[in-house]
Amino acid sequence: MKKISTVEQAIANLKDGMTLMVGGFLGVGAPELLIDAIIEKGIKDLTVICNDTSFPDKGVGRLVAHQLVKKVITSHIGTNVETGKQMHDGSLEVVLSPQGTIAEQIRAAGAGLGGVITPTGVGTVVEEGKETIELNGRKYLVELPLKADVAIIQANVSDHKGNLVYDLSARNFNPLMAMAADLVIVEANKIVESGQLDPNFVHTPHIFVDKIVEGGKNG
Amino acid sequence: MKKISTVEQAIANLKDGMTLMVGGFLGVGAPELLIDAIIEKGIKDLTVICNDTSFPDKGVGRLVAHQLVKKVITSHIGTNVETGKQMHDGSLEVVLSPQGTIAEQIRAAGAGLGGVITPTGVGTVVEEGKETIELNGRKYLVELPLKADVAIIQANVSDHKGNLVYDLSARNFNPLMAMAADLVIVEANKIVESGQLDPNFVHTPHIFVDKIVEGGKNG
Amino acid sequence: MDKATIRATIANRVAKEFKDGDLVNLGIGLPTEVANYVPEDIDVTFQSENGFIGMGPAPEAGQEINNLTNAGGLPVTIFKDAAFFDSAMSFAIIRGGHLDCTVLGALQVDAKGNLANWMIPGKKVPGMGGAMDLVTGAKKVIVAMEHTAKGDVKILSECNLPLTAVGVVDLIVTEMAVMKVTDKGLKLIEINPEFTVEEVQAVTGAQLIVEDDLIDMK
Amino acid sequence: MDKATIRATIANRVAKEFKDGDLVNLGIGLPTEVANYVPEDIDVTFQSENGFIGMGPAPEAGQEINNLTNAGGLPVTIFKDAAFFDSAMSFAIIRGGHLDCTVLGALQVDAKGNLANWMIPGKKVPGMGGAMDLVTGAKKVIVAMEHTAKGDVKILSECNLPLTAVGVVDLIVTEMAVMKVTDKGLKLIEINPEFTVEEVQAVTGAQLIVEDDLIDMK
Repeated sequence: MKKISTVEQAIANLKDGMTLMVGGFLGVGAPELLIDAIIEKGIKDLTVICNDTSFPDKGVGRLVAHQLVKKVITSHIGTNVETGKQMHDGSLEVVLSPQGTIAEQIRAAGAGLGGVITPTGVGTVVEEGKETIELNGRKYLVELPLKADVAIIQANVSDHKGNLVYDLSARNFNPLMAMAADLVIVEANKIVESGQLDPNFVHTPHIFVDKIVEGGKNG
Repeated sequence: MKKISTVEQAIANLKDGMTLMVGGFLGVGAPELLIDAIIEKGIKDLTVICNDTSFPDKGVGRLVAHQLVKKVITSHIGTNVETGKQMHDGSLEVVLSPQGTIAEQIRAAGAGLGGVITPTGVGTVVEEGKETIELNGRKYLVELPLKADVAIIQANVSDHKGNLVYDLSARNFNPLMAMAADLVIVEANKIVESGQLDPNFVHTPHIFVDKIVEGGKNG
Repeated sequence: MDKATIRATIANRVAKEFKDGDLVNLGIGLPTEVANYVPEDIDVTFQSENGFIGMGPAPEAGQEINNLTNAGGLPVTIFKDAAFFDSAMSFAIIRGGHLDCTVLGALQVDAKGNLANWMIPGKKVPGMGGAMDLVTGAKKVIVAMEHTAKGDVKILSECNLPLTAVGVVDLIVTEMAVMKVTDKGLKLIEINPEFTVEEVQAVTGAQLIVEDDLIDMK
Repeated sequence: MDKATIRATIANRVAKEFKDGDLVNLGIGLPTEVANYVPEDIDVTFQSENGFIGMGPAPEAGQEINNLTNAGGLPVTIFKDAAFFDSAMSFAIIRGGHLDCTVLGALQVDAKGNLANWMIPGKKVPGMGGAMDLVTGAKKVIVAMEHTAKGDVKILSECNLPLTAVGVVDLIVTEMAVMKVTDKGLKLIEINPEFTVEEVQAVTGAQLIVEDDLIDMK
């Protein structure tokens, strides 16, 4: 079970049309080397799940700017002019969803839950087309789990087995996405021998991680 | 906002009939000093939420053995002969629920979710009397959040503000219960100055913690 | 009033709502400035929805840390008792009722406590980010904004832009007044002595109920 | 067969189901012994549902650590690449499909893959602990148990004790045989050469479908 690989090997099984989760919050904690590689290889028609579409020159925003994304599920697109442009010309489908709901939807997929019961979005356009449920006299939306074929995430340190530690606010969606994709690829600033991380302070247990590449742009 | 207090001050507002969450897994990670104090004060008719009822002489099991519990919501009672005895003589109501479901129910209360949508328990007695929901062709139970008046939990280290770090398998339900009670009392093996814990490796952020007492029996 | 005075007036007034021990989330823009006015004798913790509590002010130039930004992507500092977590925990805090107060801007707010602050159809669709979660989950929701948008009325009897949430706003603080959302409608509880009640009402699209003991803005 | 041989036979056979890289949860009792038979050329990680992966064998006497026990409360060790987490994460792993295999004992198991292993009404009610979660969430569910309970049949056409879960069991391993749950019923795929098919069938309450190329138990 050797997980450490080159960037090329790590993304070898990515294909056009796949659903891809990309870690990062306005680009902080985004796997830039893996994004470089996807752009270079021109993997397209992607459905992307991410917190926000960042900036045209940073993080997941670069996939949008390179027109590799056909649909994005996200909470915020205001910082990426490309997202808005492609949404208006019809080349990019944008599904906007509350940030906390996306976090719980990803976690739900990772945790084997059938959905998320949340009051967020009730009485707004977010409610449209969704199942609702009333519990203890309060109305809730039933939001379905969000799962991906592949998650590309960024960590500060990975050991050889794939135990991960994140750095400060670069953690954000990365640990959640690690739980919710069939193939999880980590870009780590630093790779250390097994046993170098304190088991009491691992943020993501290695069993979620499939491939590890050594990064460099972040942190 | 001084949170550090004596055991007596910490439990001063506990009253007969309250709902109490108690951390620990077969007694590992249980707040023994706080349990001592509750027994000493004779606070009774408690509804207790816990993973298991431990042993008659350990952790939450001691509250049962002292006949202070009128109802318990838990996943396992097999190691505490007192629980079984009181269940059979009718003095203790026992609600058995799957361990993972209890974990998610507590988390749901802490995270503001209206319930948990889970396949665990479908087709078993756990389903009885519960709402079900069908999503994507699969049947799920809707389990309601579990909230408490008070949570008593155990940590290895707390700083003066209440940031917590747990030790090894003593973590278990403690971080979840910290999120789901109106009053959260922590028994920490060690209390350190603010700034002594690495912000990147805090298990429970201080905002969940109301009272801190210095422990000793555990760890 | 010039822009700077307007912003200072609003931020200063909002900060008076906090109590010792509060956990507060400040939206980007004007709400961020509220942090500068917290009374020194109370301990308020600021949350940043990208994943931490204990947020401090912007760093001095050259002291920025790449992986330490606020939810607007700007460099910040942390206090020594800070704690970092992932987005699920961040929104568990927000949605679980652990946030004592959230302060946000608005495109529109109305007498029923409805809020619209995330899109203008056909014009501007930035997305809701964490706003829907914040206003649904926080114990107290304060809208902090200029009373009008270049003269256009923003405080209405009913919002006509897509809502962020229904009936969630508790308090509206502008440079002219402080208004409380009540069952009966918007109650004017404090007024900036530079304005009269009539002047405030004239730029407000909802009927204001004037508090009997209306006082000057704190 | 004596008890020790029975347990060794079952544990040894179950261990052959694991693949390199698997994450496995072993129930208390007999299933725990499976860890001793994992082939040396594959890397299997054991999860303990009280909150960690990377569980190792019991420590030597005097080397016990108070806060390091398995889900049965017994002292264990960890390997160097272990990781600890809370109960929500532990069951996210179990329920989210991340567990390749779970091995449990049974009071009863039937031809439809139903399992009963958590209570005997009016007699013994220990509770389900994590069992319902484990069998509902794991990719592969193996029941490892003695073929009968002091002669009483445990493998049935339909369980009559309260169920742990419906239709979840994949494989049943006893000291006599290995049986696979299929759409058509229980298929006998391997047999301990010390027994005949007739002998196995005689102590099995469900009709066994005998695999064409029935082989000796591995």
